[in-house]
Amino acid sequence: MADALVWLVALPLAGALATLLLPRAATAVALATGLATGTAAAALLYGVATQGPLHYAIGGWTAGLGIALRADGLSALLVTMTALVVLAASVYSSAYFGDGSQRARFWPLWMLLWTALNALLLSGDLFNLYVTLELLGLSAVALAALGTTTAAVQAALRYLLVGLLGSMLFLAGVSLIYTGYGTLDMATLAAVVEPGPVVWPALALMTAGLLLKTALFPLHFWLPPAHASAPAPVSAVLSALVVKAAFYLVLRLWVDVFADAVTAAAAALLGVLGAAAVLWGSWRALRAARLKLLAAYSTVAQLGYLFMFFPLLHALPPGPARDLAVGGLVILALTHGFAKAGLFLAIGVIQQRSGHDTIGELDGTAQRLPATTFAIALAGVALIGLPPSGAFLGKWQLLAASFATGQWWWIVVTAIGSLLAAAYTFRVLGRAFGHRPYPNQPVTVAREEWPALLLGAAAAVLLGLAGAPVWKLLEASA
Amino acid sequence: MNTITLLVFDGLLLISIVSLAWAALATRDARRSVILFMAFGLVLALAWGRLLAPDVALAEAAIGAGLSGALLLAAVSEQPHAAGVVRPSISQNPGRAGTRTAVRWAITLLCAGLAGILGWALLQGLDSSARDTLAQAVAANLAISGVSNPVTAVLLNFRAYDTLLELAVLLTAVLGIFALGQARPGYQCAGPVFDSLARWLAPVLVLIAGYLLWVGAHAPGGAFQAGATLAAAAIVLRLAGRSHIGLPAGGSLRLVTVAGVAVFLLVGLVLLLLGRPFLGYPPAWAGALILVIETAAMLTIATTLVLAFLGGRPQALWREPGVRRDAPPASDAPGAAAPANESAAPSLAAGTQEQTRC
Amino acid sequence: MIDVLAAVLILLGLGFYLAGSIGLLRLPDLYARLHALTKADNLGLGLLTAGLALHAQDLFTSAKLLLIWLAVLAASAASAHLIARHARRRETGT
Amino acid sequence: MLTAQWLYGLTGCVVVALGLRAALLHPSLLQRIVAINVMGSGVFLVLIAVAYRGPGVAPDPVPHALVLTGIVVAVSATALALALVRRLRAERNDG
Repeated sequence: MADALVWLVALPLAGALATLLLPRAATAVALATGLATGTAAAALLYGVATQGPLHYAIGGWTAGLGIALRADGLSALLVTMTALVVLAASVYSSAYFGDGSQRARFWPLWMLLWTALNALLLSGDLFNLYVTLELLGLSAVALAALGTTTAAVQAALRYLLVGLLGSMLFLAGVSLIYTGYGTLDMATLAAVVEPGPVVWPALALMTAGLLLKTALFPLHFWLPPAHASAPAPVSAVLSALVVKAAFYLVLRLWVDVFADAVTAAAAALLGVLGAAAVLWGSWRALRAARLKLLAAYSTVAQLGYLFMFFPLLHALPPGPARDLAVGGLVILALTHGFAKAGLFLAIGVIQQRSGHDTIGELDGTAQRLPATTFAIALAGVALIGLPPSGAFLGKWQLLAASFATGQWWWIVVTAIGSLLAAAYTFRVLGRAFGHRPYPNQPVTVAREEWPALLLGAAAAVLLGLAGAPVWKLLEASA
Repeated sequence: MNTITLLVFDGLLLISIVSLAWAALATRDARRSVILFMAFGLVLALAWGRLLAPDVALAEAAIGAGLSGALLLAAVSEQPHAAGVVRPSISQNPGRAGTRTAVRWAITLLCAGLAGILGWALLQGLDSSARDTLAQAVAANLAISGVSNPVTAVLLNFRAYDTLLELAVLLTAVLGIFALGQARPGYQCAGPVFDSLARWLAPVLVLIAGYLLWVGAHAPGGAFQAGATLAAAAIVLRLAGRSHIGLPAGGSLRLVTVAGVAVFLLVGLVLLLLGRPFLGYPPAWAGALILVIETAAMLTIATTLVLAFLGGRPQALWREPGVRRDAPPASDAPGAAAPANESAAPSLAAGTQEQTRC
Repeated sequence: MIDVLAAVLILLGLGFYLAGSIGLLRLPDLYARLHALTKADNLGLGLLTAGLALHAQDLFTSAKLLLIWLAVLAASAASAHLIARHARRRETGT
Repeated sequence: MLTAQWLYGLTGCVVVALGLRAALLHPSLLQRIVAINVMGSGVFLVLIAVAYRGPGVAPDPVPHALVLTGIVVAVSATALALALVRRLRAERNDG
């Protein structure tokens, strides 16, 4: 079962090479490899559920010398979400890209992005994380630059420069860790590391690099233009998966590897930045003129919720309350992934069919594109955190943990954030249901609307009603 | 006596490194900055030699100073002579000059603080004795790694997965460059002196590349340095105005671009199917497998670095399916990336669209 | 004996390098500076590699050292020519 | 701890700071790319200084391999950044 770890990286990489060698059959090859990788992700999830954390030493060398791939509950769930979101977006892309040469350039980069995501989520070695972060950054920038407008190229260039700065800071932190402990393997580090003059600066540098890449509040300026000007399936994956991979790394470093080097003040700082991101992101989303900008700022806000969990997790002693909070964090991350991907795909349909995505002129969209508007509504439910959605469970645990630790201010921020989220969602839906003088026939684009609908439904209903296995899986692999 | 002279040499070397770095970054003129950066790269290669890292010195000279320098010079030569494309820096650019100097001071202090923290943590870290564990592990396993050069052993055996992903990074960069537009126009035919130099230098560079690849198993060298030298041969030919610089055309160009990652992945997966761990070469076969992978990696690294130097899709060599003139459908719907017509700025020599035979 | 000869050669080479560097700083225009660089430094490098070749353990290393000198000779001659021609063209405006 | 180690290590830290400052402040795009390369070289200087074990002793090969990988990653990132700058300039010229 541990072989699934290798196949999850090797298959998309092989897919990238195959789509590059056979440009005419790129779509078919990409979808086939995607299905294979999806089954590998399912096998991994099953393996972690039954046997607990999986471990694979590449080349057979011991962890310190060689590189180890590891998967516990958290990374298995994120790998599965990545597989589902990328598969849905791949089906969407097969209809979205018009002509052959654009499609031939898209698929290899798309599979390389998937390789980078899986390699990052499964890696157990710090320098290997640097290489995967670079692979993720470069493929994301190359995909974002597929947009034909000047704004897309300018946003992609700024995204690349910020990404390179983030990677360099991360590498500086890794070199300090190697100076102090002589090993790069995260498992051995977790046992050896103790708070001290080497770990704090190293963790601060690595975190600064990762916060740049995950666009937490003060460092989020590059995200809205990059995500708003990229093609729709690329924006979906950028918002739902790429920024979340960087968040996953911060979580892995702070909660798992360097857990006892983390101070309450540092965790509180992340919480405050998260709270600021929630308020600022939601406010800018409310005032956004275009749907894509709204979705991009909503990403900045939703990531803020995830960072608000850090002070709570630091305050909660290990026990059932903490496991519930960790489960809440994971399910909130998963729900945002599905919902944001569905939202961006739906916005792509609107943009392609009506030539623009300005919110002001959305009148009659509900009549013309009923399924797409329904998908946006489902995604909205999940972004707000209304009951049937997974986000409701996540925010509930956030509130419960705030009560348990007595840090009440996170409750206020969550309430305001959810209110603002409701405001910007209903603003869009209200405009979409506005009547036009002469209603035109509804248009359905099956291959583009089904993925958006399924992702929205997964976020709004499936994760809410069938959320229990997430907690069980996290405990099984704790 | 010996340590004093060594200290003086170290001092001079470090002063020149810092001053070159500062000079390269302080000038307003982009051309001067790039040339100073290349000098910085070469002096840094000296520093690697002094710190007994010959492999890294070769790579720094060939790739860090050489190819990065060539890429930057090609980019600078296309730029209108004004001081670079002036854009607000990454941090929001406040309007009035007062706040702008305040921001400059704040960032300078922030960087100085970062240097202080980094240096202080480094000194603390250097005290700890735990640093030799990996070096001893490498020495212990060197015998079964298939090569005797420890750096090549780490790169292509112990941490082969890193090198596989790194070749994927190189491939991603080239695919990104291809998605952005056409290659630059070729250069004008070189005069007799440079043409004869290129005619003589290219074969020698190819020979050196083969030598570096072979020697990498037991002495400093290896696929990266060899690939960079091979790329240097092709770039010299291109600068001499040749239109055919050794790149294959059509399907075989795609094959060579993909060869490095493909062979690496193939070897890894075949071993996996034979029951061994992924990329776990059997000791008896390790040397041969590493040589096969390094040869493919050399070809791929050379091809990708040359394609990166071209700056875009070589129209004649890289054929893509789809409509010849890509008609852009609805607005933001990603019509084909309008092939960027050649920028008006003259390159080194005003290259005509179709290269004259020289 | 060999060491003394090698030391003398290396010192001579350094002398020419010094002359080249001073020439680079002091000489008025581009063409004169090119002379200083290509002539003095190449001769300095030749003497330096000859001195080092005497120190080298085996013939193969000294052969490689001399190869380095020949390569630098060719490269600096060609690049000096290119720089001079480029400067000339910019002056006379052709 | 050898003198060469902390000498070259601290220089690496200074070069990282220089690179970061120019990467954040420099108006010209091209020189910001040069700045990021310089910052990377500074980090590599720290890594190789840590690997140094003294004049006659064989150094630790692992940081050497890491820096080799880092150099190739840096050149590919620089190539993509320069292609983006070139495309941006082409769009601006006829934009």
